Amino acid sequence: MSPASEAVLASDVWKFHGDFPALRGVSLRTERGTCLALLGRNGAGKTTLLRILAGLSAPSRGDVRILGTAPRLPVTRRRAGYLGHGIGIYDELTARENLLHFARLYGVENKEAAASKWLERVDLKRVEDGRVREFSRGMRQRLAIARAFVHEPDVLLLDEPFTSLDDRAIHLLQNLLREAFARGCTAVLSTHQLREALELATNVALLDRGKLKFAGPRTQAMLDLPPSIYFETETEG
Amino acid sequence: MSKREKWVYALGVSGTVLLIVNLYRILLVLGDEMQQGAIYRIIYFHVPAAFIGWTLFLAALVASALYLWKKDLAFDGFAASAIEVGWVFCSINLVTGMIWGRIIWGIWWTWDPRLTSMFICWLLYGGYIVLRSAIDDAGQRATVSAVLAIFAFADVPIVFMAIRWWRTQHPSPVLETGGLAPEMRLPFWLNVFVFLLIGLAITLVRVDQEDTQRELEGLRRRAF
Amino acid sequence: MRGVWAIARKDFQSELRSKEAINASVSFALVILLIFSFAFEPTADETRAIAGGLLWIAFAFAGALILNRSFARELQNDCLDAVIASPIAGWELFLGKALASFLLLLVVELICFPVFSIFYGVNLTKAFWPLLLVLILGTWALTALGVTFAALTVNIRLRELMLPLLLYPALSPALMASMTLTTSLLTAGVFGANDQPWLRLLVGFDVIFTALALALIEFVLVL
Amino acid sequence: MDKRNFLYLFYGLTLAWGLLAAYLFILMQRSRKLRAEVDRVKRMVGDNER
Repeated sequence: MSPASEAVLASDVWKFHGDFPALRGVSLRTERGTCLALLGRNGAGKTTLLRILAGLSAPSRGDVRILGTAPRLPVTRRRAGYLGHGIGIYDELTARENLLHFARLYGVENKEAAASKWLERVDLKRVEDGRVREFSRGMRQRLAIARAFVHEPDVLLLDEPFTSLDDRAIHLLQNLLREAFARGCTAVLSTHQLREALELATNVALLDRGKLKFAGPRTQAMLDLPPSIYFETETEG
Repeated sequence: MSKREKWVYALGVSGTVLLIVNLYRILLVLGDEMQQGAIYRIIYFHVPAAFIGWTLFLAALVASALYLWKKDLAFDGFAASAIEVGWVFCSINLVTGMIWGRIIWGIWWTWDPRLTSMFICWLLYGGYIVLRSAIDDAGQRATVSAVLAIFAFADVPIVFMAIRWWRTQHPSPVLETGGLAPEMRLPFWLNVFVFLLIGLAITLVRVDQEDTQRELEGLRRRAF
Repeated sequence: MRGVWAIARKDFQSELRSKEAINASVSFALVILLIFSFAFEPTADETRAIAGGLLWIAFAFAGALILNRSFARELQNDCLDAVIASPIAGWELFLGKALASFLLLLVVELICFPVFSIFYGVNLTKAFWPLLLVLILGTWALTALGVTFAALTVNIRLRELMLPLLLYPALSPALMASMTLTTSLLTAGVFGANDQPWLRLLVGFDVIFTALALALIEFVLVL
Repeated sequence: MDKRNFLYLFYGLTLAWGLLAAYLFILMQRSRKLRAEVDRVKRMVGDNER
């Protein structure tokens, strides 16, 4: 364990697409065991920031630390879980093979046990040998959640996790996240589904055109009237 | 007028003036070469075109490596410009070579080592230009084409070596021209210099366009 | 190295299950061999003199189908992101993919070899082991360049068209070497006196481009 | 000078410089188009921000 207390630390992160600044000097810090909801309109830079945190993209300027180390280092990536827009599972493989493959990539000690455990958790145990191609939408989404959790990550980076999920999967993901927070896991999630996200979040950050407009703890007022966060912070800015 | 525009004009004008002086010497002062007649004069344009093409490809290699290191899109713009202009000079080299071959060898094209390797390189860098046009995101375009430029240049010496061994059993139609006669040396190297000036001027124009293009892409994204 | 095996194994497994690329590739190679028989008198002695060339043209064209799939396979469901976010290094991903494509290409080639031998009346057993060596070296050259270029072109429009456009000119030295060596093995049964430099060139090509790909692949994956 | 060869020399030089001129022409066109496009988009952005 590194001595740094921040799970996620971004200092003055800039990202350019050509001349266009997708992120403009974003600085963030998230303590361990907290959940940060990343809000903002389309094109505000949420996905770009999450991709940088996940090591899928390098910042043009600035520095990012996950659990005290650079995101692109294998040590860091082993402890981080990422669930992007796509579900990231293979259609030709069975549910079990998918989990085993990712467990192998993450260097999980006991692959079989981990795969079994997570198939159980997302309630896919009885179809574990079915090809993903034959799965329904909801089943695939649950498998994707299991895929992101299979190596028991300490930091979860979730890009719009609730958007394409059905009610059952949303419920499942919320439970899994709560459990994970209980054991000290940190999450950063970008979202449009304000209510689902705000129920979980301990902190909120608002991005607007690549700039951090607001960052702070989630308040009761936000929970009572979720869209209010946009108005409140806009008048502040 | 920006500093770059001044350079473009300076290079372009001095290149053109030198070219006219040199053309006069080449066409009217120098006599015909004994075996080849008037056509030999094409080497004053054919060979320098190849030189400048290669110089620009080499410059593009350096700029591409620098881009991967520094991630500064200015290097990418330069690499793309240099390769495009280098490719045009490469085409000039091929076309003039074909016309010379028609007279001296009696055929437009022969799969001679030099011709073949030049043609392969022309295809290789042509692929680079097509590839760039197929990618929309500036950062991705820059990275992908930088890697391709490095691969392409690494390929060049191997292509040269391989082609030289290829089909060695065929009689070589190359008419060895030997070294340049002393009075031909000056106009020849002067022409290399002229091509260098003109090549640089065009590359700068092209770099300017790359900058504008980048600005445009930035503006477009801002508009949405 | 663990990542290499994981990737290679997954790719090989999913290809054997769907057989999309391998079926297309084998049929394409056979069609090419058929079409060549129109252009040249198949059993004449002169044809034997260009047999190596025919064979490698078929392999190179059919191989592009397999190489195209190697990274395109990761596009569905954005699997590529999930793989890059996992703790394996870029070179592991490249080697894993290359290994899987290499084996698949070898399978295609070993299916085509006997067919070619029958249709064109060429005796392959005369120099089987040297032939296998050339096959392995040439196929690795095709794979190393092909997988790198597949990684370069995976996210762009016209992916299927771009790969051959870039691949064949760059591959030409390796193709020449493979063709020359195969032809001399098919006609003489042994490596000729002039073949040593070609063999060295092929090995050099493999080494140089594998090293370049390993060094540069990380740049291509993390933008 | 050899008449026939001279003709081909003429072709060669015309082609060489013709290619270069054609490329320059394309470059000029591209420059003009780019500039027009930049102006257009700038106006658009200006409207957006007003």
